[in-house]
Amino acid sequence: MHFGLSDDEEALRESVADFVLSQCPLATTRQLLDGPLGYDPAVWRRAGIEMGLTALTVPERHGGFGAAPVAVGVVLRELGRALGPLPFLSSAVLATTALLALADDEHQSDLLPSLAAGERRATVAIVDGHRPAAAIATSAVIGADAAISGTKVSVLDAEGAEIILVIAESDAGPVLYAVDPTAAGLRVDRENSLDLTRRQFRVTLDQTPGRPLGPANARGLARLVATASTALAIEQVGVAEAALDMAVDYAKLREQFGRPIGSFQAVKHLCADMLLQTEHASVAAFYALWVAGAEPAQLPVAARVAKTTCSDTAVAVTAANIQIHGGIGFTWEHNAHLYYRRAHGTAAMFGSPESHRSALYERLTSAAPQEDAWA
Amino acid sequence: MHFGLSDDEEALRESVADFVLSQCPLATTRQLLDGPLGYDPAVWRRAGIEMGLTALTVPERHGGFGAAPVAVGVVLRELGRALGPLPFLSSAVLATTALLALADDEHQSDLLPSLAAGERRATVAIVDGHRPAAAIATSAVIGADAAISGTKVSVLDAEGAEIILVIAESDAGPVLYAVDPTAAGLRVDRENSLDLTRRQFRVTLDQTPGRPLGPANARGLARLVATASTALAIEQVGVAEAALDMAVDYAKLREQFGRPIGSFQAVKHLCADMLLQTEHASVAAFYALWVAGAEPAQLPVAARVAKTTCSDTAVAVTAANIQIHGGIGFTWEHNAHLYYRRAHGTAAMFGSPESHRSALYERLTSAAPQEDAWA
Amino acid sequence: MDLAQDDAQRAFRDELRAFLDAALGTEISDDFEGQRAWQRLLYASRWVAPHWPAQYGGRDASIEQFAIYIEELARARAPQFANRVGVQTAGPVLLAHGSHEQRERYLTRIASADDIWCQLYSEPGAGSDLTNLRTAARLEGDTWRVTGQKVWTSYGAQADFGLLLARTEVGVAPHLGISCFVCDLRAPGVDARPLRTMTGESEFAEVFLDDVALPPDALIGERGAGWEIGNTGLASERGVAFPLKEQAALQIMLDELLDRVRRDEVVPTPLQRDRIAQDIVNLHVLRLMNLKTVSQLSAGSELGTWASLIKLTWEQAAQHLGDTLFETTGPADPMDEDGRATAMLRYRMASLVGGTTQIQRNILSERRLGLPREPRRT
Amino acid sequence: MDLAQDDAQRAFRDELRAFLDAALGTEISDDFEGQRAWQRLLYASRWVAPHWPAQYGGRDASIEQFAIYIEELARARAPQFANRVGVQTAGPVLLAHGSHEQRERYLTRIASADDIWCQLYSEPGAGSDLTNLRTAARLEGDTWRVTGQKVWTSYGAQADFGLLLARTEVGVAPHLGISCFVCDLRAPGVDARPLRTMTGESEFAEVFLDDVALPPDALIGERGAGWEIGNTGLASERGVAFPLKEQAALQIMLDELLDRVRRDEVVPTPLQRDRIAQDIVNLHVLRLMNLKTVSQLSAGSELGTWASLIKLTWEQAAQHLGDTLFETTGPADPMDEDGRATAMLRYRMASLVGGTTQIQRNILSERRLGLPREPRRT
Repeated sequence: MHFGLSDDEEALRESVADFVLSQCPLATTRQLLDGPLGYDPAVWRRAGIEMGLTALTVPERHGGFGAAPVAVGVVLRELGRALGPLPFLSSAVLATTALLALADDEHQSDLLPSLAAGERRATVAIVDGHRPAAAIATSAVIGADAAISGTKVSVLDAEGAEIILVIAESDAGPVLYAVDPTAAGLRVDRENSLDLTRRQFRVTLDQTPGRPLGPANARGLARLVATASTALAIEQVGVAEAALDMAVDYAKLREQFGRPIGSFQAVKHLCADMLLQTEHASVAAFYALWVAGAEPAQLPVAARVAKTTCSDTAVAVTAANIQIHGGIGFTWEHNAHLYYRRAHGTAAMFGSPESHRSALYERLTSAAPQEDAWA
Repeated sequence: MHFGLSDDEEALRESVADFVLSQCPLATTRQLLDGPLGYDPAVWRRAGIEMGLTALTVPERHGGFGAAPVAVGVVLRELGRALGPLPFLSSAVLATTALLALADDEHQSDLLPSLAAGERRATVAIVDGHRPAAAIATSAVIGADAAISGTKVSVLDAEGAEIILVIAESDAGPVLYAVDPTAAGLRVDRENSLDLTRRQFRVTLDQTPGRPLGPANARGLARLVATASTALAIEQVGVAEAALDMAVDYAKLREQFGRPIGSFQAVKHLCADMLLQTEHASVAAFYALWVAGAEPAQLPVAARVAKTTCSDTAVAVTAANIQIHGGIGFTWEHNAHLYYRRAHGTAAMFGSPESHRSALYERLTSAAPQEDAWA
Repeated sequence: MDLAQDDAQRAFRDELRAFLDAALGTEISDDFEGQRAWQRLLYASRWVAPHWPAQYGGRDASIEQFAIYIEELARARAPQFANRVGVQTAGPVLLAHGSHEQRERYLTRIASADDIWCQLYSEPGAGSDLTNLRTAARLEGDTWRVTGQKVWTSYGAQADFGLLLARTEVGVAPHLGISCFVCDLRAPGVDARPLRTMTGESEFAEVFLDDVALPPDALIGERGAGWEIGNTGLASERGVAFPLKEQAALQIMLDELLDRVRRDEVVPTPLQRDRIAQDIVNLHVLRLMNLKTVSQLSAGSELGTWASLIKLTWEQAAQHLGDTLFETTGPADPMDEDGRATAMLRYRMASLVGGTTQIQRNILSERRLGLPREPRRT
Repeated sequence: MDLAQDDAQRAFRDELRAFLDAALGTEISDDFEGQRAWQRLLYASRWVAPHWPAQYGGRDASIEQFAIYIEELARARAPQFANRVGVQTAGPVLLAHGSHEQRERYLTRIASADDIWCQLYSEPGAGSDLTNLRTAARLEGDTWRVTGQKVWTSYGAQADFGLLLARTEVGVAPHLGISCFVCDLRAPGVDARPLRTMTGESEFAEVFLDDVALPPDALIGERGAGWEIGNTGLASERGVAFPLKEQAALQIMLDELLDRVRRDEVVPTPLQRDRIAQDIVNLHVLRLMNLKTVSQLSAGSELGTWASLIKLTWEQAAQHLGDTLFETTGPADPMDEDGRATAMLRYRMASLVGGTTQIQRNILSERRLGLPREPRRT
């Protein structure tokens, strides 16, 4: 029994941390904020070639490494810690999981090897632009080349993606489609989102052709959203850890009233609470990652606990970090707000803390054991 | 414009405080905890004769002083501060208001003078023992001497009361009845309640005769519950103020690690927060009292704001007082828990904080201006 | 307890409302020149600084009337006026401590927006601890030479004058070595650079002072008394004008949200409904706290530590509402996100400006509750 | 990461479950004698202290097995056993620091409940600051004479022996002047009085020591090393056994509430539903934190400051759940009120016992995050 990283996992963590530190430090990320993509495609290519990040999540039978969820989480945590702007979450985690959970075998064999090799990059378009958020309003006329119409929002890294995986409602129920970004009737508009270091897009489809890959059944969707929630949770752990480190370092250095502010109990105890919350986030996220690989039956509860805990933690800890920095932490030039923005951005994705708690409550108070209905 | 006590109100406060300090100190109240009534009827008589407390709320036309709500609040606050176990709230405030709001003139003229003179003591039985709490499950066969059946809970000071005012559902809608505690089919059982210094009772009626006093219409009930909420709110202010004072006094005296614990920021800042909450409670309660007399149209919102603010404050401040006292605050012999128990007890009466907030939300987001439906 | 309004207050409010109805009928641009034009319009009817003496363009208004004034301007959604720092901070300092010449020279031009003022207090190393000021003014002959760096200066880029705190004395207790000056921002050596905050807006400046020369009559009041002098206007601005204005501004934001709920444009979750109700409660309480401020001042009391209670009441209410606004409209409305997110981001600052949460709690526990100070450093 | 259970753990759990199923089939009274009878039943099958060496009635169990043991006893709703302080606190101290004679004389009788032990550490003036101990032991010839007052002593009224911390040295740093003793509670001069807590229960005692004579072999370990010795068992009890037991106890309380909701006996409001969900989350996290404790000990690490994280995790979860239980059933169920209210009241103590919230935050910020200590008093 070992609750923590194995030697292999720790080695992976160190190499990813080194890569991120040298290849996408925050100073560089800031320069990319006004660029076309928000990240450097050359760095993403190197992440694939040197680090194998594009292949990490793809099973060996499709040319990848088939890494366990914990290893994937190790990467996400380091990216979160550095706010590394790579499309790892969107392509290697979300799109890859969508294909594994929903696409038929032939389409998996067709698409996954190119993702693993880093030849193509994908993203997923799930959330519809109209309420209620749970319903799929995007519709498709079924057929070999379906015509899809609708609006998807909060699509990560859509600009420059080679494949957009779209979930749309057809006569036969929801279906996963592969859409070419250059296809007729498709528009990609950048959203004015809170999170500056990860771009979100609105994808509008108007009679856009798409290739059906498989039925988006409830079980597959649940797997996709549980995986996404867990991935975001461990990323939030990295975000919170970075904010805690920043706050503690500053509290040791900054002097007011003739002593370091970190010697005042008000600051010390705030830091202690940030630490406590961060530890809670860490155990919740790592547990969810572990059960995702080892005891999938536990995942629905573990993923929801992880997402609500890590979201609350990330928002609270990044806000406290601003407070401890005082005025300087409120400036544009300081990185504190980038972490706060990321925390809020991820808290709202794939279910708010309240919605996850509500689902936990329903699950644990319903008379009969139920399939978890992922919102 | 003066937001605070006038000279007259301050003089009243001082005389009530002196009376309570000398006539019902907490050491004496503790001795009464196992007594038959929980309070000393002789002190209550003196409170009527010397202080005029029994007559305070009764209009002059019925032999009372017709004091303004702020003056009544001044008394309640001092009683809350000392946990003075007098039936002022139950008889002089709740029962008197019930008669003024719901009883026909002739019954007011019949009953109120004896309450004012302290010849008789009354209480009100409102809350039914079965859910939903809002519905009146106690029923009555209508007539000059109705037969009332049902169970009322959380009835204050019922033991020893000479009149129990019962709200029961009749064919003609809800009606206020005067019931004699010695009447047939009536039982009074003490509840095992959290609050030790104010007793609550379960009143069971089985075909019990009662005298109908008037229709318990929505407007009159709203006035009764708004008055009750405001009364509890200002009492909670006194409770919170006392707990704050205890905490600050102890923090100045108690030494750990070679210095008063009140010199540690963790304790100082907790006390500062207690102070802030107590001030909020104070302005909210006094404003509700003032509008009750001067601008009754503002009362529905002001009373709910006061009750939710003061309940949250009283619970938080009395809990923090225990924390600051450490181990000693957790003992039976220390008074800290008596305040904490009172705070919780009053928070639950006449609507929880959540229920008041919910009603505020409904009121302020409904399309049309509405009568406030008091739960 | 008596919260009733008297006839003088009602008349004051009626006159102001009539003025605002007429004045706000025409479009006013939202930039600095629009703010200046708006101030001139107010000035023409003596509505810039009603609490000032009539001789400098005011109305000798009572504190109750001043509260009505702030409330009505905010309710009418009147724009900021260009010289609010001059009116709210420099004005009171000059009225209380300025020489006759200084009052005559500056006050009317402050009210009329002919001169724009800013405040040069905060420094990078002196945030919570203002006694740690490093900006120094050295007397050379009869000229003060000032060098240092100031931050968080509103209107720093537009101002003609700054109310400056600088260290002039050595060998005394830190807060006794500070003097207060009028600093001409057009003087050589002054460099104001925009300071961008985390919301993306540049509402502040950093002001660099490099050997700036000030004449002898730039000094306000006594040498070494700057700490007290500089705080003259601050207490009133922070404790009265600002929270009154914010009370109205927050109420407008909340009312807009309630309107959107009523129109079903926002469908809050159960938890969000309770949050919104708490916002209703918070703003009600903030209003009452402000009312008690006015009552105390009206009775001739100093605000003292009451201002710390006001500050904490405001920051809690503002941050809670900012978060509510962000949460209730959520990411499903991305095109609308910027506006909502900005309020949430902006109010992160509420617990930092005007004395942090921690500083206010220190003040309350030590000066209001009488708890012991922390032991000094050994 | 590897949280899988191995075969040895599964076998251990299966054997224990079988034992508990059989042993708990018969009624066990809830009083002290019932607790003693229950302990003897456990002892007979070597289930009192499985982590102890076999020679003293244990099973040399691993830390993972010990965790399973605590969890299973709680899940089976097994009663407390009478000598839990002896097993959990005195045992580890004697195993680590006792002489051969002390171990032989006391350990087996602790396990068998022939001797009942209590812990004599806390004093009225030494709550958070145990170095402030006043109880003094003075050597007269070869007899220690002890005078002082101890509080918060569980089983103080029933105990035969107490593990005592008393000051024996003067002129040294406060924590170096303390020694650890076996105190015979039947000795003249010992007076244990029940201490009633705010819940109304008398689960503790105050123990007055008036010139109590202790023989030379009452001293455990070296003179002046009592501070370290006394903490031997404490860390394990507070950091491991207690939170594991509480995790299971809280889970049982939560599961009962969820059952009542399922049966519509409790109909929570929207806010209460979210509270309950947070309780679900909190207990899940407490379980994982405990799991990480076991993992660290299993790898041979000391717990150190991790114990403070565990303490805070537990107290937050316990107080939150206690409040939930009180709120969700509410005053409309008065006959049921006492039980619910008791949990809420009892867990007020969670933030006070075993190091207050404030003490834990100090430990974490200074020893885990490396923030500076506060300046010493001048």
